[in-house]
Amino acid sequence: MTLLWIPLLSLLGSLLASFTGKLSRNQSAAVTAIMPIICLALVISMAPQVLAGETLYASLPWIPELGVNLSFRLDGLSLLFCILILGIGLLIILYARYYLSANDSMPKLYAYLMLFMTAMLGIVTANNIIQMWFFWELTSVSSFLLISYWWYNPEARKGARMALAITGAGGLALLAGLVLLGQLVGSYELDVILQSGELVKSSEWYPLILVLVLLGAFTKSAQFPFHFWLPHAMAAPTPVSAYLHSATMVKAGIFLLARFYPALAGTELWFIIVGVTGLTTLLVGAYIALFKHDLKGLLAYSTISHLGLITLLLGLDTQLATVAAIFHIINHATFKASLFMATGIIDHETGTRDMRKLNGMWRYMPYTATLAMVAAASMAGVPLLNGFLSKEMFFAETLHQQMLGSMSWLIPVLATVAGALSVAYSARFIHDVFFNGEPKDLPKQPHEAPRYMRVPIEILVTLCVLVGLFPAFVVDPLLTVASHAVLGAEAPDYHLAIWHGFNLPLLMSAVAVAGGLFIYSQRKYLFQFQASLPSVSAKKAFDASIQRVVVWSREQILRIENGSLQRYVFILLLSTLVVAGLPLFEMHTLAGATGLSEIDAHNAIGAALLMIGALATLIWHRSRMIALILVSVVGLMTSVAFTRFSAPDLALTQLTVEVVTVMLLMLALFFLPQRTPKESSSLRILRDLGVSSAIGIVVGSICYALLTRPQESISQFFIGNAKTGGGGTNVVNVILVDFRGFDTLGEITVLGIAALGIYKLLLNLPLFMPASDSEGRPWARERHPLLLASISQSLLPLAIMVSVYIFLRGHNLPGGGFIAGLVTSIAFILQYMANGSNWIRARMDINYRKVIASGLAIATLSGIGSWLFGRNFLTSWFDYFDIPLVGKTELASAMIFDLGVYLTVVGATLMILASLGKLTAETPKEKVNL
Amino acid sequence: MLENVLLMVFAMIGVSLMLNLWRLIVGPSVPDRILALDTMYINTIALIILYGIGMQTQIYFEAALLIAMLGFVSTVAVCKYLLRGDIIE
Amino acid sequence: MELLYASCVGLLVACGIYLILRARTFPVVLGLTMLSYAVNLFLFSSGRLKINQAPVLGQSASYADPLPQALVLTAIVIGFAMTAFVVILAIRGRADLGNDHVDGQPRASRATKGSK
Amino acid sequence: MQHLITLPVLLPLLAGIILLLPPCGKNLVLRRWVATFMALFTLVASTLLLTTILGSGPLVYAIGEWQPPFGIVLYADPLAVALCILTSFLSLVTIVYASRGDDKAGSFFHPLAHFLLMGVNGAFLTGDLFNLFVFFEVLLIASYALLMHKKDKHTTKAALHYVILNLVGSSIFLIALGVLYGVLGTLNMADMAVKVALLQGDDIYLAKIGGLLLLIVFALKAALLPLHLWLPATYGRAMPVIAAQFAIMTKVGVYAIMRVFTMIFGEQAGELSGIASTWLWPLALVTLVVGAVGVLAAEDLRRLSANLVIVSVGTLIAMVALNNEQATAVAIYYLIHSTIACAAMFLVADMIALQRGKVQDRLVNSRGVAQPKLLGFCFVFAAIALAGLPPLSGFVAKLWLLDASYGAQVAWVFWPIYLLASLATLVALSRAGTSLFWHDHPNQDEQFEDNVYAGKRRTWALVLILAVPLMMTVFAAPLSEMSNQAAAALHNSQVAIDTVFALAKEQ
Amino acid sequence: MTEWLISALLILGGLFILIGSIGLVKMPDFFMRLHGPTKATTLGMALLLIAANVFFSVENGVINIKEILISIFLLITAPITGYMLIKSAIHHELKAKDGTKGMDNIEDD
Amino acid sequence: MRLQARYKWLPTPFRSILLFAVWLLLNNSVSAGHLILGAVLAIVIPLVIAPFRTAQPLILRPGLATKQLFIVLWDIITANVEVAFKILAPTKRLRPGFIKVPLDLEHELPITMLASTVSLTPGTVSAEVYPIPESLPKGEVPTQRFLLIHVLDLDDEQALIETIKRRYEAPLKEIFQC
Ligand code: NA
Ligand code: NA
Repeated sequence: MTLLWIPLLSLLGSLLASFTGKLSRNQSAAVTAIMPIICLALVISMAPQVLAGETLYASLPWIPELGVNLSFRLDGLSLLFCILILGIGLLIILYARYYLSANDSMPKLYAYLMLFMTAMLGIVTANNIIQMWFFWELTSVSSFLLISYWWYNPEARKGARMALAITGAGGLALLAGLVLLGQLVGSYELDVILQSGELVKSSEWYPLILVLVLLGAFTKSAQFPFHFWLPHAMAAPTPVSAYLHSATMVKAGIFLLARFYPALAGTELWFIIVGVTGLTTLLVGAYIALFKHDLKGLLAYSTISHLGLITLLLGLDTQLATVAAIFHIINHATFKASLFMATGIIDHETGTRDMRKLNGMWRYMPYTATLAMVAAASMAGVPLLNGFLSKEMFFAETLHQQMLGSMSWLIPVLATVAGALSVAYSARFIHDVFFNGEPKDLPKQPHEAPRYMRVPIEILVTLCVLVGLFPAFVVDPLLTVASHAVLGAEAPDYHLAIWHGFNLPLLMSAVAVAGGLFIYSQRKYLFQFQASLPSVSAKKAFDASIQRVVVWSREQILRIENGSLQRYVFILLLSTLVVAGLPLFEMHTLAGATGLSEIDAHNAIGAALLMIGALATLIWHRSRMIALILVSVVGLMTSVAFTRFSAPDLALTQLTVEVVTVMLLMLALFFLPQRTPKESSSLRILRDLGVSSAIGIVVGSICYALLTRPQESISQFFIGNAKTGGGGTNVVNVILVDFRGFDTLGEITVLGIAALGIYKLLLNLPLFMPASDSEGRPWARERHPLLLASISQSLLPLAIMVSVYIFLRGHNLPGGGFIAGLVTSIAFILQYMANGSNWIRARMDINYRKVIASGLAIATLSGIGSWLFGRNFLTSWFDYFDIPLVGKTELASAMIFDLGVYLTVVGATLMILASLGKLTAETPKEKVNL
Repeated sequence: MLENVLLMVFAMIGVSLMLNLWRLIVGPSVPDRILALDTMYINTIALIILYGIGMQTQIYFEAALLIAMLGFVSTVAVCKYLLRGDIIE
Repeated sequence: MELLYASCVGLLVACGIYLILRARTFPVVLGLTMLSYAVNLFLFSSGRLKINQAPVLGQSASYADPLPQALVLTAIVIGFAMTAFVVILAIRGRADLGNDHVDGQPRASRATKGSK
Repeated sequence: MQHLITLPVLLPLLAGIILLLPPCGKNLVLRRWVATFMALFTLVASTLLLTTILGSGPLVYAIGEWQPPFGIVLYADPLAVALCILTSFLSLVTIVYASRGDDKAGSFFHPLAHFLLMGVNGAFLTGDLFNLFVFFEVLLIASYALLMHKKDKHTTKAALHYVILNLVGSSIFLIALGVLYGVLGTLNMADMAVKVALLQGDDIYLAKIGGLLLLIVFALKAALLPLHLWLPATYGRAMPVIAAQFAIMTKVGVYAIMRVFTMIFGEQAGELSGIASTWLWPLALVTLVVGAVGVLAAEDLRRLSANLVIVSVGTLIAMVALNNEQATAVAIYYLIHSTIACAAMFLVADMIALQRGKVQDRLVNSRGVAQPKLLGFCFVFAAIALAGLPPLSGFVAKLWLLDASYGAQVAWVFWPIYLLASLATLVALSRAGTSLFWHDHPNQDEQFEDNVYAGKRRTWALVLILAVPLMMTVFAAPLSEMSNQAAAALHNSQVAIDTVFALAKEQ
Repeated sequence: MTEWLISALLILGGLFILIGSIGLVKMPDFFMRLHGPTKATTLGMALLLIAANVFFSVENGVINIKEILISIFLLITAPITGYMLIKSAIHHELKAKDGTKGMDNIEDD
Repeated sequence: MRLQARYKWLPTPFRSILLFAVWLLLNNSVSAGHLILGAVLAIVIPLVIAPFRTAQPLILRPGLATKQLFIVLWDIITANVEVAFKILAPTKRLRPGFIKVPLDLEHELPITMLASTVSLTPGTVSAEVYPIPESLPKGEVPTQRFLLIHVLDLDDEQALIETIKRRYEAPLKEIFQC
């Protein structure tokens, strides 16, 4: 289980680093280094077993439902990468200590760096592909943070965003590929997948899986045509670039190719895609690198090119090529990291990375120059250095394949060309920076870097040399196990040596070196030629395309969400029409089994009034007052319909609600224009008429279909139990306060909330108050007509009496708390109208909020009360008592509930009207209780 | 006999309601329409009472009572609106 | 009778919806009110039409389905609360937006504003 | 304990009442504490309820002891209760957050927040279709009032649209109820499930109309295309702390779709089984696309978050449309994740807007925020969760989504759309983050007013809500197991029917 | 006998209501239209309600005069309705029939 | 004239009696229970809403009030028959007009009762009470009030004024002792 500690400790390291803000820079670096050192020690402690051919495992269950576990493995490939990640990581920590200026936050960089390290360690040690993806995406996130470390630099922001977008997109493709792969194989465990190569490759899904996985790998390792994010990621601090673009981030893609080699490689498709991509990247990268004036730009494209080389190697159809690929991974990591760090020093000490300004640095920093030159020579593939070895293996392997059929000879030729270009840009790196005359306008006076800043480079360059000189001794064991891990047991025999005799690869090397030097010597013409080409800025193109997408999106969204309610409602109605209308056509007959009953005069008159009223409202709707009066007719007829069809309670409710609603509408109309302007085009009117009549027909048809059908319902239960179980004879009321009292509780809550909401809406509302009516007539002066004021006083007790009557009888006869509440409210509204709100307020200082809350409280507590008797919420209780003189009287808990309803209704209705009244009251400043 | 009488009276009320509606729609002034509506309220009470007699039930009495009360209130409200605009000052 | 009833419901729905599709708050509110009449009548009809069978025990031999009546009652109350809110919201809209268009500004003025 | 199931509804109701009465009515400090603790109690009660039913199976509670199908029952299965927990938690967080001062922007914030909670929890727990309507209205009216908490003309316009659309929606709901009751003669959902299977002849089509009308209503609430148009403005314009509460409301629509179309129109429904799927699938995909386009188009962080809500709805509905247990299980996990993440983003957006002054949360380069570390961390956390990147719950959800949809015939269109939408989210969020937090002038010393700082309460709220995505990754195993259990309970409508009617037999 | 009484009351009541409504339609100006509904209709209603009282008293075997409440109510409110209506008509300066006397009695409101 | 009732718990005795009667009417019952409940309500309700009452003269001559009630009822019937014929007859013959009746009454309730009576009886509708308070300087109390009446068929203006004052206003003065 030691294995588990590696990512965990690294993660801890990230946390640890983030807390070093108060420490000195040295301490901060030292504390940060603790965890990687421990990790490295752990890795090394496990290395002997791995080198002996074992694979170590550790696993914790995580989401077993999904087949996702925290599952780790350490095989040769993982070991190799762990060492690279941790080793170079430690050097970077040291280097960054000196690189960062006093203004830059150390803990932040270290924390991000360690987070990134965790992610990388996670990828390379994962034994579950989902877990691998988990860490894969974590590298995207943490590299985003690292690249944007200097966030106030727009280049850094854009570079980070671009990197995240490209690698993020690749990550999504990869996820799709991995899930497909996992589903195909039946497991997300790497072991299983690696052993199912045949199954995978023979599956019809294989091409898709391959393409998706490769998209992930290629975006991450900056393969053409996804390479363009990498140079822009150079806006990061150099330690970050050194780490991300030598040994880690970009190598993650390569690692992925190597990791899935047993499962995915070996097919023609693999070789075509991987090989051609690698080759293209190799050439394109090397070519562009030559023209970069920015040192880091040169290194960036060189990185792209070398990654292309490794990819091409992995794509070549020989096992030795794969070995070479792994070897080059190591070599590239070492020389590229040192070159980046050297560049960092130059940048740090001179203030620029522009090779047109940098000249003759040899004199100012000979030590750094030496180190850089050795590393650059390794990059160019100069013998005795590690770069030479792997490059020669590469040349050799290009000769042994038939990837392009009859055109296969092109590969070694192009490889040589790429080699030459690589020599050329390496030569430029050396000559143009360290020699080539005197520096021009350097921002700083150059001098040698601090001692310890050079140490990491020294170590790496030493490694370059050691590997170059004693490959078999230094890297052979590691390379062997790593190759085993990639190729399986049948890894080929090879031996690493400096000298293989005079052979074709050596010739290619020689040609490359000579050609490279020649190219460099003729650079003037090349630069001129390049300058004459139209320049394509990847960043601009990327930004522009993103911008184009955003602009397009905005256009589309504006087109869809045009802010027109009429459209929104129309869409809603149209959807309704479609879903409700289509099944109607499927019906055989609309009418059901019950026959029609005849139309009597009563119904005919009612219907005629209702329909004429409705149509008249429609026709006169632009004269709002008239429309309002006409709507009252419709409302009145609706309640008549309820009386007609045996629903007295409904009729009462409809009537009372109708009056209050009309009054509210009138209150509203006071603040609104009196006429609706004619705005709709006749086409719009036709459209609206069409859709509304269509819906009307559909709803009417459904209604007709229902009415003509026999019905079986649960209602017999209510009729049967209303008296015996609910203690009342008005079944509707018993349903409301008992059988379905819960609905009623919700309903009065709605009413209460509405009142609160309306209060909110009207608070401090600046209102436009017309001084005259729509025809310009000034308002009548008399506020409170004498007769009305007088009669309304007499009516008040009468109305209260009626509401008491309606309340008390509700349980047994039509009526109840709600209607009673509205009658009471209307009685008070009449007082408001007759005498004004100030008059009322002076006489009744009731806080309506409290009335509402008390009503709700009474209703709720009457329900909760049944808990005391061990019964369910809202269980009703009633009994009959013999009261002297009065006789047998029924008392029911439902009455208490109904009282709650009554109070809520009164409170809510009066709160609404009082809020409105308050708007225009003469003394608005006065504090009002509501 | 009562049945026929009811039908007859019923016809009268029906005609009245139609006349009310006619005045309501034709106007010409808003007070005219309000007057028509108010009359309509009252005629509706008649309709409901007749219905009650016809069905021999008093269960709709409260509906009639409320129409009487509420019709008054809403007529007053509309008049107040015409006079002052603001019905609750 | 059923056909007549259904026609009334259909007509109310149509009128209500037509008004809801208007551009000013007041007709929309009127439309909503009318639509809620229609919907209440519709919901009520799910218990079928019974004459003189009010579900009050002891008043007749058989009873209309009381459940839809209770449901409609609840719906009426809720509809009232909602209408009240939307009416006040319409006032608020006029005060905040300066006009009573449902979108806060009439189409014509929006066009001129867009061209600026 | 017998009444535990009522508490997620009754506690917020009581809280709302208490908060309106003395002594809370006039004492803001007291109101804050009471509101916070009542939300906490609701959360605890819901959690207890979940542990109970995970052990004993779904619970039924007959309100008023009227046996089903006659009375109203509360039905608690793992899905419903998990969502109650989610809602209560969200309320708790927003109440704590708002207690820093947002609650003073208008009246009645705390009671309304609790009424909203009551409505949502009621909608989750009820086993009765009409009662569902009632709770929908409770939550809607509370949301209307909350939406207008802060006075601003854009909010008013958004509210007008939102309210009017929903009023039409409520009418459609009632028509649907009328049709279903007219055909089935019952309102209890379990009983409806039984009756639906027995329908014959043309009645089937009537029931179908009823079902599809319900679908329209729920789709409107869920903001499924083309009925989503109200959402961006509404959520984008509401006060963010309220938008955060609203994050659950679209999910109520999704929940209702899940409940109704797997229970009533579930597998037992014969000809009517799965009537929604044919509509849901394409609409879900279009929703996903339009949501993603909206995410890219957003010009401020709140709009962006609002569009993320749409994306999440599209994703959820796609899972619902797959109509199998595994997909439902993902939907449940994803629902919780996306609600929390979107809500968190609204809160972060609020803080950013507050601290950036005039430009608010518009995605332009401007001055920095007062607390870059805190807000930056919160933003990154929320963004990672929303973009579905490790190590937060979005990653688990994304994986599981792909896993669950693998093998479905429609995966070949769902996968690319879903992944592209994820990419759009990622790109948009990274653009948003870089323009909100990073600007060209790092060392400007700016003066910030004291009240823009997060303070203890807001920080606590942010920490609380942002801990969830992390916890959901760490405890992905038990959560996925719970989701599976919940999905199984939802899909096995026979169990629900039996549970409900076992109660009838007892009495 | 009672049936005759009821029938007579009903027909008379109906007639008055009808006449009231005819007045509403027939009269030439608003002020004159007002007379029909405020008077004839009120009386018609009273007659109808008395008919109902008689009917239900006979029907139920107990004296029943609750319908008279409606009548009382109408008697109280009808004058106020008329007053409010005529006030608003004056406010709206509705034209009275040509030759209406005493127009100068009307003051500004 | 008296504005305050004798007992504080019964501020408006006549109104309480009316309420009591209304209760019995509503319930159509004279059972003990309803008598008690009605009595309680008839006392409690006026007490509860007492704040909404502005002081008005009380009825001090109940006998006369009853007599007057029947007179008015009779007038209503005759008036209605009369109006019915006028409606059915050709409208051209009608001679409408407005008249202004100077009032001796001062308090609102009696004025209201007079106006109501006038509205319910022969061809007249009360239109307005002049002067309106808003037309007077602030705080001033009107000395002389007028009742504006619309007459459907005006024959002799003075005679009509005379009839109204004699037949309706005088008894009201007597009843309220004002
Ligand atoms: Na140079
Ligand atoms: Na007012």
